[in-house]
Amino acid sequence: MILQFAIGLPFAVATLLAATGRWLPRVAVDALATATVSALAVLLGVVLAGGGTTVWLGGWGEGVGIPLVADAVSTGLALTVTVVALAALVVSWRYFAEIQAIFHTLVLLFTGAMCAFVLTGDLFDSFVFFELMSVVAYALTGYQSEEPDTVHGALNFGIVNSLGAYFTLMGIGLVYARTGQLGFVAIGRQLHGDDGTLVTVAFALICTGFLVKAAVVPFHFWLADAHAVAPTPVCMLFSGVMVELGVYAVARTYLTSFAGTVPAGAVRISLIAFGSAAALLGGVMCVLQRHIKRLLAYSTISHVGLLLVGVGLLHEDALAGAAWYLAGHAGVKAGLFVGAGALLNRFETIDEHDLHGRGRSMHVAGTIFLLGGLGLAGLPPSGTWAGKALIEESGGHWVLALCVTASALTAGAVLRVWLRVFRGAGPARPDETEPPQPEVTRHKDAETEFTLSRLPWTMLAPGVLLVLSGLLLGLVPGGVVGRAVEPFTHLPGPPPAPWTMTAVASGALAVVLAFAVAVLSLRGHVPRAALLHRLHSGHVGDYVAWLVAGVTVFGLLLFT
Amino acid sequence: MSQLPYLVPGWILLIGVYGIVTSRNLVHAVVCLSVAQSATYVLLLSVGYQRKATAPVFSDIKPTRNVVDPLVQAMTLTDIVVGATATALLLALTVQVAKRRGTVDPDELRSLEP
Amino acid sequence: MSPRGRLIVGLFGATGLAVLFTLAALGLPGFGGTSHPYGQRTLPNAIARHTPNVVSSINFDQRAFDTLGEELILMASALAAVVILRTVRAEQEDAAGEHSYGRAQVYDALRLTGYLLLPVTLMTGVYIVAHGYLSPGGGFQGGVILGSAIHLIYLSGDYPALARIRPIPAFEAGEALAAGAFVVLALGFAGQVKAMNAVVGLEVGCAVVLALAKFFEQALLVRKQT
Amino acid sequence: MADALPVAALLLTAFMATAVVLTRDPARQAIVLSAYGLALAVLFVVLQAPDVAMSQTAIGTVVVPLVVMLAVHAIRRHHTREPDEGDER
Repeated sequence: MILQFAIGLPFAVATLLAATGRWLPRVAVDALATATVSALAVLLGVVLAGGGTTVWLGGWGEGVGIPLVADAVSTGLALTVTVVALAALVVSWRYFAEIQAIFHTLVLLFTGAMCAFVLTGDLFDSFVFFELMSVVAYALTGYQSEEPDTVHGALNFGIVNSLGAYFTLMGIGLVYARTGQLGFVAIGRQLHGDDGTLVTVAFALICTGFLVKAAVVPFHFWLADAHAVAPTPVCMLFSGVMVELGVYAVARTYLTSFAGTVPAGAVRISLIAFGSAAALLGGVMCVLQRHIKRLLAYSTISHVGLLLVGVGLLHEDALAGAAWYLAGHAGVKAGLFVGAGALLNRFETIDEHDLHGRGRSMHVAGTIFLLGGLGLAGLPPSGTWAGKALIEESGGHWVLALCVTASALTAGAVLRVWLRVFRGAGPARPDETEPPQPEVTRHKDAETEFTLSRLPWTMLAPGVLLVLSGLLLGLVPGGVVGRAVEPFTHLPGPPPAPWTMTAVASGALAVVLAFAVAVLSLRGHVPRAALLHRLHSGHVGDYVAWLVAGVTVFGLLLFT
Repeated sequence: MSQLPYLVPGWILLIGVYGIVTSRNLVHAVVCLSVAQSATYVLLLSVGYQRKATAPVFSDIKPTRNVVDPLVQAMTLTDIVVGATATALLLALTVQVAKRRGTVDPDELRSLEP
Repeated sequence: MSPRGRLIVGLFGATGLAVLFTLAALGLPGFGGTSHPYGQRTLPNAIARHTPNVVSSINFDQRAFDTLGEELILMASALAAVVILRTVRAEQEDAAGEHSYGRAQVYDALRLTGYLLLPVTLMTGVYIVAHGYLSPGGGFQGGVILGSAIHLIYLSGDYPALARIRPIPAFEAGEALAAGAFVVLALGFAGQVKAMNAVVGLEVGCAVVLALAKFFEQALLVRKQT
Repeated sequence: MADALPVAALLLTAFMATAVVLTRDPARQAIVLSAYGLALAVLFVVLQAPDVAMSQTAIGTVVVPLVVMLAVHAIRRHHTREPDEGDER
């Protein structure tokens, strides 16, 4: 019953806030929402400590009912979601002009939807909560609907994600036709040994929606558009956890339902290909940005690409590494968005060049950017470092090269922001001939109601805590992480400890290279990549064309 | 070939995608998205269809097993409501795009990439 | 990308998708076949729980959690419509100054039809909600009818009257409370098909009214002739 | 030829879907969309899904086309005015 209560809690409070928010004082809304998410975190913690459980909703047993599967992976992930949501709620205490408590209602629905999505053991049900998650995400992105870019970004996000979800549903229809089952486990049992073309196509279609959510190249175009315009607390949730859930869903779908059917070799090749493309393109685009939120968005694309590579290796240790990496990245990235939000609040702009040297007095935000940059690079003992160590070890040399490159590029860009904005390094106007600032980087209205004279601690402390937790996550004993992914892998023992010479060396190398990237790009040694900018055109027709092309490539890779 | 009816949802999905890719008006694009979605209804209900069987409602017939699959119908019902709400939400965003940008032609909307 | 480039990428994708889907379709069991294991398993459960409409039994009992997600999607998008289509400050001033909702010129016969159809339609909606467990229909279908019915008044050209009988806060509250009731029913007291139908009818009806209200507001806020 | 009726309804649906997509003017598209909704409802009745057909009739042929129509009206209203400030055009 505890699991039903946990799932129902955020939803029930959300409906209560929606019904009464118009009349409640703001402080009550904040308190209720924060208390609810904290309670959810405690409940999930209790479930996790109790070793997990599976409940069949409504008392219908196996066969017709829907199970909630609270195993170590799903509960751990739900707990991560809840922690980031809690931080986002605290950051938004002094943040917005609230409209009838709708923001808090939507955040609660979003949190609940993500938890339900990871916990459900039923394929159609995961589609339903995927859609709930998406619809709430579009609404949160378009929340400041008086901004032209905001509604445009939200619309692109909405069309591409919805189409992805419909592809997933087509795939579910095909699987249902073949097996007459909807439960992940039941489908897996039914499909075992069935190697028909139908199953492979269905797998590709189901994964399409999840890969769109995971913003893997070439399904990634919506992400930067949405992140650049969404309110900062929402970006924390998007980059910190929502996008990663796409990778989780791919892993769960494959490992519990299709592992006995679709050949592992083909899946390995396709996931690694998509993941590497995202890691590299995201890294390059990240360095090319000057809109800080967009820069962080591309770094998310890059890191989620690495995460997909970790899953795609289909190796026990790499999966444990992916789990480690996901948790570490969630802390670091959500923390970095808190720092970006502080800048946006203070200066009403998020353009790196406009902000040159203006952050000198903002010590806390500066620390967040420095530590966050080191976290993205994978400084030991960060969670990203430990995760990468395991992924590199099971992937071999070229995976190591990929990881170091992607980390160095994304971390370099973040460290460049730190140097330029908070240390005043580099020329004030790196390129005098450049065209005047486009409107897009300047928010006419800042996100907050008014620019606060001093930033309240609630807008910075969550960022510091998140970044620090990301930086220290590598100290968690490997056995815990190994147990966390047990449901997926049936590990014989705990994964190897990340503390090897190679791992420490590659972490150090990534940090050094990141500083090199930062200094070089600060001096203006950035290639003009007009073609890459043009590809990210903001044109929804382009995005959809790339989406179907991506499905075709996925199909081709799966059949080779 | 008794599988040919299943090609219809495939066609509907493709034509919807084609509509979005070539669309010159965001309202048109959103409607095409809802067409693409209707492919899922058609696929699900075709999958559950059974020859010479009746609707799965036992109010005026004797409970038999000779009915079409009720489960795909329940899924489609959910799907229809989900699709309609998504369409309404996206149209609301489109109205705002028109208001703020003065156009709904995707070709005229400036890239968000600075 | 140029329109041409877009079309080439799109056609590549579409061709691939067509091939993939055709290959998959050829592997499906034949159209109209008799093998529906999951569907067959739901039949005895529906009969045992006295819900002759098996589809209702699945939606509100056996797989009520799906419907829970769906109701929340409905609530989320009604809220989203309120947020996204809100009239911002500048527009509000505009509205107060020189905008008004006109009373349209409509033939008396049409107006009368609108008014007369309203009670009939409302009755139909309630009937469909109430008998959802028994016959085709239920909370969704009846709720949509209820929600759209009051817009028949618009057909009769009387937008001010429509705006009066449509107090938005009440519908917002009703919608949200119904969704809340559904959460409690679906997770705590499964199997109350009739109560769930009623709650869903209320929620869907309110959500339809809310969303349509916002769209009407955007479409009909006309500039007064000065 | 037991499937003649379902197949005919399916083909009608495919045809109408194509018509919706190829109608480029959104105001007219709303009307074609409503007709498509009706075609889907007919198909659902043929496929023995009265519950879904009712839902489709109410939502697909009435509510969604109405919302499309209202959106088109709202957009036209803005087209007659200057776009809001802040836009470069």
